[in-house]
Formats: sequence, C-alpha cells, structure tokens
Amino acid sequence: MTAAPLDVHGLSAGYGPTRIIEDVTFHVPAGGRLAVLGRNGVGKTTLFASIAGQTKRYAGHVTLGALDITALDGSARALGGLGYVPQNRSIFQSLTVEENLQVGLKSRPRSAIEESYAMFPRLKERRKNLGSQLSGGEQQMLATARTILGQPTVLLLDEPLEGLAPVICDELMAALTALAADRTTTILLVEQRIKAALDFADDVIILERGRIAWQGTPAALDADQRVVERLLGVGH
Amino acid sequence: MQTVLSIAADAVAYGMVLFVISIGLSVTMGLMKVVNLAHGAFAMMGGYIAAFATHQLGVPFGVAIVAAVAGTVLAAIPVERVLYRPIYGAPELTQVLMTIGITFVIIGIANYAMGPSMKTIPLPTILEGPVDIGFRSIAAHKLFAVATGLVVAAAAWLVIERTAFGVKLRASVDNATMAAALGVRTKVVYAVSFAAAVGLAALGGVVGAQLLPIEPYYALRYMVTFLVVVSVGGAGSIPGALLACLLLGAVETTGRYLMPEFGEFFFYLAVIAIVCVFPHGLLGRRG
Amino acid sequence: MSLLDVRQLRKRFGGLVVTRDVSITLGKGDRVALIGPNGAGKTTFVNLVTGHVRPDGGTVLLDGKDVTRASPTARVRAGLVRSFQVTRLFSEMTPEEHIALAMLQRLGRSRRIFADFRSMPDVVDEADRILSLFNLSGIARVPVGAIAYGQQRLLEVALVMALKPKVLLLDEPAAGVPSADIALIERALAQLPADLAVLMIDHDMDFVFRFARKVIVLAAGGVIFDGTPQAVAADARVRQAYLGSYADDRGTA
Amino acid sequence: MTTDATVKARNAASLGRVRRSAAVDATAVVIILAAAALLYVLFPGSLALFTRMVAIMMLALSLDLVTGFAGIATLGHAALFGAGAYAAGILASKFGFTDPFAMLGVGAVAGALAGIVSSVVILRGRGLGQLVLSIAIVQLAHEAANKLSAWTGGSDGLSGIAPAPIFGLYRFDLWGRTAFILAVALLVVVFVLLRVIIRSPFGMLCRGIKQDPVRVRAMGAPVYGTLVKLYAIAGAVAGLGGALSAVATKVVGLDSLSFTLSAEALVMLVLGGVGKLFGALIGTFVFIWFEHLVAAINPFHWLTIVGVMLIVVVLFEPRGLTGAAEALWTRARGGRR
Amino acid sequence: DTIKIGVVGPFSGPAAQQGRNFQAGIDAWLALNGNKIGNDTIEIVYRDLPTADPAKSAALTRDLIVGEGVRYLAGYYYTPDAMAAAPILVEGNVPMVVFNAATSAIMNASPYVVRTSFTTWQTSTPMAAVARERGIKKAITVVTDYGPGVDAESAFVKGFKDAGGEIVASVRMPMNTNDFSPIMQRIKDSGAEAVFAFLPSGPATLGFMKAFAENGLKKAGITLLAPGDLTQESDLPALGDSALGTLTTFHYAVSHDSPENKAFVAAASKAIGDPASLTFPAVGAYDGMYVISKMIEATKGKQDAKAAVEAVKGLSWISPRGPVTIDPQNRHITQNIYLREVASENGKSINKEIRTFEKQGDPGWKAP
Ligand SMILES: Nc1ncnc2c1ncn2[C@@H]1O[C@H](COP(=O)(O)OP(=O)(O)OP(=O)(O)O)[C@@H](O)[C@H]1O
Ligand SMILES: Nc1ncnc2c1ncn2[C@@H]1O[C@H](COP(=O)(O)OP(=O)(O)OP(=O)(O)O)[C@@H](O)[C@H]1O
Ligand SMILES: [Mg+2]
Ligand SMILES: [Mg+2]
Repeated sequence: MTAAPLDVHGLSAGYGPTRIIEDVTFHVPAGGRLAVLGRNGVGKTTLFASIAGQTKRYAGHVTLGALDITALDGSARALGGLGYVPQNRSIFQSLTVEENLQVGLKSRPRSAIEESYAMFPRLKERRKNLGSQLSGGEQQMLATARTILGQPTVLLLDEPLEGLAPVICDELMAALTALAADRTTTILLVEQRIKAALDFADDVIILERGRIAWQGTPAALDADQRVVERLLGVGH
Repeated sequence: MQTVLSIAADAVAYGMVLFVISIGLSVTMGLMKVVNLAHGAFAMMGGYIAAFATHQLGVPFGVAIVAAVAGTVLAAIPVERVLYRPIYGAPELTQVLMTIGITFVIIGIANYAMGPSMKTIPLPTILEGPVDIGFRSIAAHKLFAVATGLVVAAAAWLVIERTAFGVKLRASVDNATMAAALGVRTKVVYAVSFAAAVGLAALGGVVGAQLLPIEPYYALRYMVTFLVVVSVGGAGSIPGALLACLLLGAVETTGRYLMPEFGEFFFYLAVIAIVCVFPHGLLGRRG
Repeated sequence: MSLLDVRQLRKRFGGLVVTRDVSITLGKGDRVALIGPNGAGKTTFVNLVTGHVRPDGGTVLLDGKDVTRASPTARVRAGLVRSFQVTRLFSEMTPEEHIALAMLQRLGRSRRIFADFRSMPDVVDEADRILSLFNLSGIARVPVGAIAYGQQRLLEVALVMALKPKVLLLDEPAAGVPSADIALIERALAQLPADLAVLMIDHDMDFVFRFARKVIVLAAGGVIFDGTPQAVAADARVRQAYLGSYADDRGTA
Repeated sequence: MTTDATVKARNAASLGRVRRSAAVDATAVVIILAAAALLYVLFPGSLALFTRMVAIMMLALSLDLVTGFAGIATLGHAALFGAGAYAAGILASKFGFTDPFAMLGVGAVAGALAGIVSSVVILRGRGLGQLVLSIAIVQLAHEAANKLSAWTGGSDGLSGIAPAPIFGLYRFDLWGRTAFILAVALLVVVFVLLRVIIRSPFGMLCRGIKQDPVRVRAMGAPVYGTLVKLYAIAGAVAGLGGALSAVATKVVGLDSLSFTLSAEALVMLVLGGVGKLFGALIGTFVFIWFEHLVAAINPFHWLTIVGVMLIVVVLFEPRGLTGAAEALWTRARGGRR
Repeated sequence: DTIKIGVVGPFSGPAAQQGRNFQAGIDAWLALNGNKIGNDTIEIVYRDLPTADPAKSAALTRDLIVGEGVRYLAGYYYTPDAMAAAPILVEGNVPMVVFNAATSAIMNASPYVVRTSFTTWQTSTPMAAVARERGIKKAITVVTDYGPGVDAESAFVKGFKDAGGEIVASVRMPMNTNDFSPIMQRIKDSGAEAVFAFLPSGPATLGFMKAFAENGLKKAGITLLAPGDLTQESDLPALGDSALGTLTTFHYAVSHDSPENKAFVAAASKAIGDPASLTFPAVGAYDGMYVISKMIEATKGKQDAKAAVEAVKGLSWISPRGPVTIDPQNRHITQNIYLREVASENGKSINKEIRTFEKQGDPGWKAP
C-alpha cells in the first residue's frame, strides 16, 4: 500500500442548482500534505465532498494516481484508494464502535481493528457502545480511525481536530505526519486551527468563495501577513 | 387444562404462521427502512407460482416452494432496480406511494392473469391431515410452518447480527453516503437484501396459504396484519418480530376462543398496550 | 447568592461512571470554563443539569429552587439554557425563523394560532440584531440545511442568546468555527448582561483562557481541578491528562 | 448601530412579506372558486361526486397538518373523519336535529375530541410504533361502530339522515347543487384558516417539533401539549369533512372509519405533495377524478392504471404533483432558488 | 330510443368475482333476448363500487341519474350501498332492481326498490327445519359478526327454537378471522350435534371449511349446516373434498336441473369466460334484467318509476332457479329454497339439490 498523487483539474461542483466550487485546480504529490484553508462557508467541505463524489459536478476531472475517478461513484472511489472523513463525522448511530470500524475494514481481516484501538485507546474502552452514545470527541476519533483502517492512498480530513482534547490533537497530528512520512498516504487537511494545519502541511491552498485565492508553502504564508488578514481574517 | 393446552398449541401454530409470512417485511421495513406495502403482493406472487406449479405442472410441493421463491425473486430483481432503488432512503411517505402503486399493479395483473377466484396449493400427504401431538391433534401443515419459522428466524438473525454482510447492510441503511465512502457497494448490498426479503415473502405466501388463501386481493387484505406484527416486534429485530407474532397470536387465539365477539378488541388493545410500554416496539433498535 | 447550585451529581451508564459526585456552583456574573479529556463527562454533566438525562443521585438548585426532577422545558423557562455540542437545528427552517421562534417562546407568544411574527416589529428587529451580531444576516432566509457548518455553529449560539437566559451552559460553542469567527462569539458573549452566569465547555484553549475567570477540569467523571486559568496550566495532572504540549507552549510563551 | 430609517425599512419589508403570503392565499382561494365554478358548469351531473371529493379533501388537509407539519406518521386518520360523520348522522337520525350547520358543528366537535383521544395514544409511540398505534385506533373505532349497531346501523350503515334545507331555504336537491356549494364554501374557509395557522408561531413550533423535538424542548417550548392541540385542530377539520359527507350523502357507513380510507387519504396527500396544504387538495382531486375516469372506462382493470400513475409520479416527481408544479414555476422564473 | 340502465357493483376489489357474475347474468340475458324491447334499445352503464361505501354509492347513483340520464338502476352488492341509493329514487323518478344486497330492511327504504336476489333470513330459515327433522336437538350457531351474519343467526335460532331445538351457544366471529381453530375448539366444547355457520362468500370460507375438517369435527360426527353462501360454486374447487357432505339451503344452484337453467348456464358461462366462476349473483342479475324488461314494456319507454314498479308487483315467471313471484306487498322475490348437499359429480364438486321448500317469502321483512 503506497501513497498516490491526487490531481484535481478545473473542478466545478455544488448542490443541485447552486454552484459552490468554481474551477478549482491543484496537484498533491504522492505522500504530500496539503492544508486547505479559508473562512466560514467558502466551500472547503464542498471541495472535499466533490472529490469524494458526493456532490453534483459541473466540470473538471479528478485523478487518483493513474485512475481517473471523475465518473466513479462514491464506493468505487473508496475502493480505488480514496479515504474521506467528513466534517459531520457521519458515525453509524445504530452500530457499535466495533461494528463502525468493521465497516471501514474494506477487505482487511477483523484483527486489523486493533490498529485503531492502538491509535485511540479510548475507543477500545467504548467498543460495545452504540455510535449514538459516544461523546463528541469519541465520535471524531472513531470517524478518523474508521477511514484510516481502510488504508487509503489519498486521505481527506475535514476538521479532524474538532472537539478533540489538546493531548489527543498532538497524538493525532503525530500519527498523521507518520502516515505521510513513510509515504503510505497522501493527506489533504481542512482545519480551523491554522497553527496546527501549518505545522503539519508542506503546501497550502486558501479558498475564497469557492475559488483558489492563494497557493503556496506555510513559510510563504507566514511571510505574507496581508494574505492571512485578508483571506483568513486573523493574525497569528 | 386440556383446553388451555390445545389453545396454546393453536396460538403457537398461528403465531408462527404469521411470523413466516411477515419476516420478509421485517427485513425490508425494519432493516432496509423501506415501508414496503407491496410485501403481501410478493407473498401472493409466490403463492400463485406454487399453485400454478402444483396444479398445472403437477410438480411436488417441495419443488413448488423452491419454484415460488426463485420465481418471485427473479420477478422482483427488475422491480428492485427500476422501482425500489429510487425510494431507498426517501421519506416514508414517498415509499408508501410507490409500494402501494406496485401493489395495485400486481393485484391488477393477478386479477387479469389468474382470475378473481381463490387458488389452493395441494399439500403432500405427509402434511395433509392432522398429527397427534399427545394431548390433541393438530394440522400437519401448521407444524411445518412452525419448523420453517424457527429455521428462517435463526438463519436471518445470524446473517444480520453476526456476519460482515449484516454489518454492511445496517451501515448502508444508517447512512448510505458514508457507507459508500468507506467502500461498501451499497447498491449491491441493497439488491441482495431485497432479493432475500422477497424470497422470504414468497416462502411465507406458500407456507401460509393454508390459512391465508391466495387470491388477487390477498396483497391488500392482510396488509394491516403484516404491518402490525412487524411494527410491534420492533423495526429490524428478527427476534422481536418472532416474539410479537407469538404474543399477538396467543392474544388473538385466546380472544377468539373465550369471547370471539370481542376478539378484535382484545387484539388491538394488546397492540396498544405493548407499544405504549415499548414505544419502539418490543425489541426495536433506537437511534 | 448562587444562581446555579449543583450538589453531588451522580450518573452511570451501565458499568461506566460518567459523573461521580460533581458539585459546581455558579453565581451572578461568573464566567466558568469546564474542560477535560474526551469522554470525561462534560456533555453528560450539562445533560444532567438541564434535565435531558436523569441523574442517579444529587440535586440541582436553580435560584435556590430544587429543579432536579423538573422537565427540560420547565428549567429553560426558569432561565437555565444550554447549547448543543452536536448542532441541533431545524434543517428546513431559516436562521431568522429559528431566532424568532426562540423569542416568541421567551415572550410567551409561541402558542398563538392567529398571528405572524413578521408582523411583530419587536421580534423582527431583535432577530435581525442578533443575526447581524453573528454575521448571519446574509443567510437569514436560507434554510439551515443549506448553510455551512461553521455558520450553523454560530446560529446554535445565537439561538441560546435569543432566549435571554439567567444561566447559560455552552457546550463547545467554538468547535468547527474558524478562528476568525470565534471573535464573533466572544463579541456576543461580551454583550451579554453582566449578572448572567456562563459555564462554557471547549477544547480551544486560547479561547477558553481568554474567556474564563475560573476553570474546572473534569476527568473520568470527577472534578480534578478547580481554580484560576493561570494555575491550571501549571497543574501537573491536568498537563498530562489533558493539556499536553499546549501547556508547554504556554509555559515557554 | 441600526438607525430608525433602517428599522422602518426592515419592518416595512417584513410586513411586505406578510402581505405577500396573504396575497398567495387570496390567489389560492380565487383558483379554488374558479375551479369549482368551472366544474359546476362543465359537469352539472357529477356534483355529488365533487362534494364527496371535498369531504375527503378535508380529511387530507387534516392529515397534512398532522403528518406534513408535525411529522406524525398515521394510517388511522379516518377515525377522526368517521367520528365526525357518525356524530352528525346520529344527531340527525336519532335525535332529529337536522339543521345542516348543527350537524357540521357537532361533527367538528366530535372530530376534535376524537383527535385529542387518538393523539394521547398515538404520541406514546415512536416511528413505526406510532404507525401501528394509529392503525389500532382506527380498527378499534371501526369494530366499536360495528358493535354499536343500535346507534350506528352497524355494517348496514346509518341511514335515515334527512338534513333540513340550509337556512330553511335551500334544500339538498337531486343534482347536489346545494351540497356542492356548501362544500366549496366550507373548503375555502377551512383552507384559509389552516394557511394562517401554519404561518403562526404555533405552526412554526409544530414544524420545529417535526425536525427536532429535543431542540424544541431546549427552547423551553412544550412538545406534547403542542401536538395534542394540533391534533385537536386536525380532528375538527377531519370531523367537519365527515359531517359534510353525512349531510351530502344522507348515509354513513363503516368505511368512513376504516383503515382503507385512512390509507387512501394518505396516498392522495402524498400524491399531491406533503406539507403544503395545496398538495392535499390537488392530490385528492387528481386521485379521485382519475379513479373515476378510468373506472368508468374500464370498471374491471382500472386499479392497474391507477397503480401505474402512482408509480410514475414517484419516479418523476417524488415531491408529488405540487412539487412538479413548483419545479415548473421556478424554471419559468429562470432557475433561481 | 335508447334506454340506459345503470348497474352499480363490485367489478374490482375483493368481491370482483361477484361483480363479474352480475355482468355475466346481464350478458346472458341480452344474449338470449337481445337488447331491443319494443322499439327501444337498452344500453348498460357500469359503475364500479369495489367495497361497501355508501358515500361513493350515493355519488355514483346521482351521477348515473342526472349525469348519465339512466332510467333504471340495478346491481348493488352490499346493503349499505343500496341503502344509500334508495333515498334518491323517488326524486329521480327511477326504479332500482337489487341484484344481490340481502337485508330485509332495504325494501322499506324506498317504494321504488324491487329485489330479485334473496335475503339471508329467507335462505337461512328452512335450515332450522332440516336440522330438527334430522333429529338434531342441540345446535350452535357460528356467524361472521356483521349485519347478514346476525340475520342468519336470528333466522336459524328462531326457526330452530320454534321447532323445539336447543341453541347451546351463539358465536360471532370478527370480520377478519384467519385462523378458525379456536372457533372449532369452541364448537367441540359446546357439545352441540350440529353447527349452523354463516360466512360471507370468499377466502374466509376456505379457512373455515379446512379448519372444520382438520380439527376433527367432521370425524366427531358434528353436522355442518349453512346457507349457500358458504359453498358458492366458484369456491367449491378451492374447498375441494373438505366440503363434501356439507348441507346448505339456498335459492339457486348452478346445477339446478331445468331447461331454463340449462339455457341460462350455457349463456352465462360463455359470458363469464371461466364457467367454474359462475355463481349465484349471476341469476339475480339475469332475473333482474327480466324484471326491468317488463318495466320497460309496461311504461312503453316512458320514464315513470311508479308505473314501472306497479307493473311488476305480483309478476310471476319461471326463473333458472325455479318458479318465482315478485311479492306485491314488499317487492321482494318469493322463490323456492333448496336443501343441497355438496357432492362430487364426475370429478367436480356441485351443490346437489336434495329437497325443495316451495314459495318461500322473506320471513325477515317487517312492514314499516
Ligand atoms: N447514552 C449513553 N450510554 C452509554 N454511554 C454513554 C452515553 N452517553 C455518553 N456515554 C459515555 O459517557 C462518556 C461521557 O460522555 P460525554 O459526552 O459527557 O463526554 P464529554 O466530556 O462531553 O466528551 P467530549 O469532550 O468528547 O464531548 C463517554 O465515554 C460516552 O461514551
Ligand atoms: N446541502 C447544501 N445545499 C446547498 N448549499 C449548501 C449545502 N451545504 C453547503 N452549502 C453552501 O455552500 C457553501 C459552502 O459550504 P461549505 O460547507 O463547503 O463551507 P466550508 O468552507 O466547509 O465552511 P465551514 O468552514 O463552516 O465548514 C456555503 O455557503 C453553504 O451555504
Ligand atoms: Mg466545512
Ligand atoms: Mg461533549
């Protein structure tokens, strides 16, 4: 299982009649770490959802490694190596923690579930709980673990730190960095905690009203406070 | 005492027949969250196939059952693709509209093709006539229904609760988009489950035909009964459905014996009582 | 005297003790932060206090009155209001309708059958004021199902503001809200009447420390720390149970 | 920060929105009346049929309140309709109060009471539980009416209902003109009232409960009480419909509180489109009219055709006929949402 | 000119079978007599009323009278439907010939109602005598709990008691009873020598007969008595051997041996397609058409309901079922009631007539 590059070309997408994403183009090399930033409601989630094949596409292509997944449906993309952790977590409420993980296994043996428990010991303690009975943070852990379990070659994480305690955040970010470092997974990250995001990423794009408004390295972004002010509305 | 026992016997027998006929609905409505009012129509289809096979083709009962299940499933595959797929995860009411429509059409076709008269499915001699169970004699075909019910119940429960497929199915129902995003081929999972449910319906139609004779209006006539037992059992719980059938079977049978003229009251008051205590049905899943 | 007085609250789910003898009091004008590891029992605590979950033991006093057995509705009427960690909104209704409904409820007009809030100037005005406070005026009439998550989070907070509570329990109001917009929440909090008591749960430490004058740390269902923001970062147990590297940054900062 | 000017402007604007919805209602009323007039002229022979249609429209409207706006699934709504029908019928045939308005009034009251009773039961269930409770209610009602044949005429139906002329002037004629006009008048009044109610704070509360009762509680609003109240209103409407059918057809049968009628009403509602009130009207009209037509053309196999129609509707416009209408409308106005 | 006859019946739905028989009877009559009466041509207008639904019945009837302009109404399978139509007749100046609905009270609902079928009282009463003559002292009645069922019960109980018999119990079964075993248990325990049963023709009868056999009541030598609805010809194939030997009293058997009936059955079988599904409503319709033709002759095609009805009061003729008369007093048909036994004749179950009760009126009718 080795990481694959992700190519998004001229992607325009949205919901029913309303277009949200306009002509977005970017490339993430295998094992790359891309942070997608932007204000509230600019279309980050929609971008990820579109890559995962969950929105209406108007134009553009998405290629995962050698595979053009533009025409594929959600499950085919997942089986093609794409992993997506949505912002709203989408835990299976009526399944237990363990069953939730089981769904993420794809064709792997059940024993692999231990990997997730190693990553988040908390989940092991709650393994018999129903999804609906988990705390916010536990749901977040479960959502992330569940997807990683399927060994995606490209991983989309929409605000994985939301609701997680600082210690857990540290551990998760470390784990992700490891995943990317040993080149098993390419990671795209949407994160509100800009600092965490910039520490992690080796490349950044900033969205503004559905379009890419800025692209560059974290260092460059640090250098250019005006961009930060304008596009993220914060100084740090 | 003698009477009590024999009432109990009747109760169990009737309950199990109910169960065999409704278990398929417990899968579609309870697990797949499709309010499948056409369940009876598929059961009826099975019944007709079996009746035709035995009378016109003269095949033995066992073969007829297989033919009924297979035939109904085959007939249901295109229906699933074209008519059910669009309503998975749609609001219940939309599903009601669609499945009622399907029921009407099937009734119409049955009426046209088979005529309005009743069809029977001749039993093999083993299942004909009464069997002595010690304190009384009971119709053999009822014992057969009991057996079938138990086997089917066990099998269904295992598949749903203990296999990867069961987990995938429940996940797909819970949140299809997410299941897909995790690599579950939801379309396939749904198609297979639906086929299974329809097969069960057909089986029930045949096995239950001795109590609920096959005629075009079958599809609507017993709709209420099916809805009630499945809902009382609790959405998606096979043991729940079984329990409900036995309970309600007992209530109805005793009611019919003790004071038949108020039988209906007994039955539905029992239903109300149960649901008031278990708002989600006897063993219903929450969340 | 204390507005909210929680004594020896206890709750267990099956084998798991989620709340062990937690006692917390909130007085007029308090600004308290409740933090702790995931699954420590913070949300459950809020659920118990607001009556969404029945406690196994303990008492909840609001304004000195025992409301331990009172319904959630009754408690809200008495001024005890909470926000939800997992956004709970009416997906088919617009933000404007949300705020209006909350106010109509507060003003005791929600039972009216022959009326229309749009012909009530007071409601319309205040609804608009609150929405603009959170920069939501632009989407005031878009069904909530069609607005971005962060915007929903903001609406969640705006909604509880519209109820003009005496005691306010905020469960991770800033979760999913971009750093930029957290300022909006802080501004809104700042505009709250001074004598109102606020208890806030959140994992964004910068936000927490800017807001709180007192911090309570919950771990495995029990209170392990209760003191000033300055002291908490220093506390060893809190560091390893919860803060991790953050504490170090602050230490070095 | 907001100046008086902007405040004034805003209030003006929101009042404008109030007027706009009032205008919509007015248009709806005009359309209903126009349609009625048209039918009156074109099909003078079928007025009785249309009167029955209106009665069932009331049932569908009532159902839309409960199901469309509060999200309570029920397959037993005919219980309320039947309560109204029998109350009115018994009043006339057993107590000799034959004034139509007395009958309608009693019907509405009976419906409301039935609504309250059934809500108290139905609201105890969740999801499918609710569904089966509603079925149980209607079945019990049906069985009770069958038993009390001394009062209800049992399965032979309650006959001997002879409503007096309206205002002592307009008798119910063979052509059913009087009944039809009365029906349309009632329909318009009820429709407008309901439109107002669903816009009211109470209406918003109901919609809120449908989408998230927990949140509603967290806002300090009563859930149970609100729903019972809603059911009472719905009951009154359904009961009125029942009474109307008793007045117009002079007979009440067990079918008027049957599961079948409940299910049919639901089908008609969904066919028209849930949660819009218009849907209830359109759905009922189309369903019964279509059924009447095909049944007249082929009395033996019309069911199939009706079934096909339902399927087609779901396939091409799951939101029902009003959904289709909306789609056309928005397309006409250039795809803006 | 053309005279329209509006026929309301269950042409779809659970009783579609019976509706088809209406149509078969009408078609048979037209086939044998043509559609011309004098110089008037008759045209049939069908309206479908699948289940008992008085409101719809009233609407359809008005629609037929004022919309279609029919001069005669006919059909009506269920009592409430007929009841709903009756009040309209006088004002509409239209006579109604009931082809089936079997409650005595209908005749009092309007002076313009004539009935060519039967009443449950009429078909059930003679059975009491039969039971006594066969030396049965103790009987139990088991009926479906609705109007006709109650009629059947009352009729039999009255007749049986008058003849000195003892009714050990009267059981009323809910409309939708699927499993009859508990009822059979009840019958066993009652110690009765015979059971008088009434169920509406349809699927339930099958379950009932099977249960009767399976629970060993037949073996226990308990006699099953019933009005003919229980063993209508179209159900006999399904009932199979379990029905053999059942005694029923009824006004018509398809196997009735008379030239009139042979002609009728031949024509009706052709009309209905599948001869096996031919059963009693057909003869009601057939005779109904005869009565209507007489009305048309009498009024020379003019619309005069009063005259039309007067003309057929006391009318007598030989029906496929045997000699019949329209009772001038209550306009109901006076006819022979036959005791029949389900017997197998060259591989096919039939209702074999074994005895005749002549000129039976409607014992259930009370003058208003
Ligand atoms: N209904 C329930 N049944 C069983 N266990 C539950 C239930 N609700 C919550 N729990 C468990 O109780 C523990 C506390 O949950 P709670 O939501 O209070 O945590 P929390 O402090 O809010 O965590 P977070 O910071 O992640 O929101 C969790 O481990 C959760 O799994
Ligand atoms: N289901 C939907 N239907 C229609 N419009 C939608 C839908 N979901 C989101 N939108 C709109 O799309 C825009 C982008 O939403 P999106 O959730 O992608 O933003 P985001 O960048 O993820 O915001 P956040 O940081 O708050 O998560 C928003 O303006 C929102 O109103
Ligand atoms: Mg987002
Ligand atoms: Mg929490």
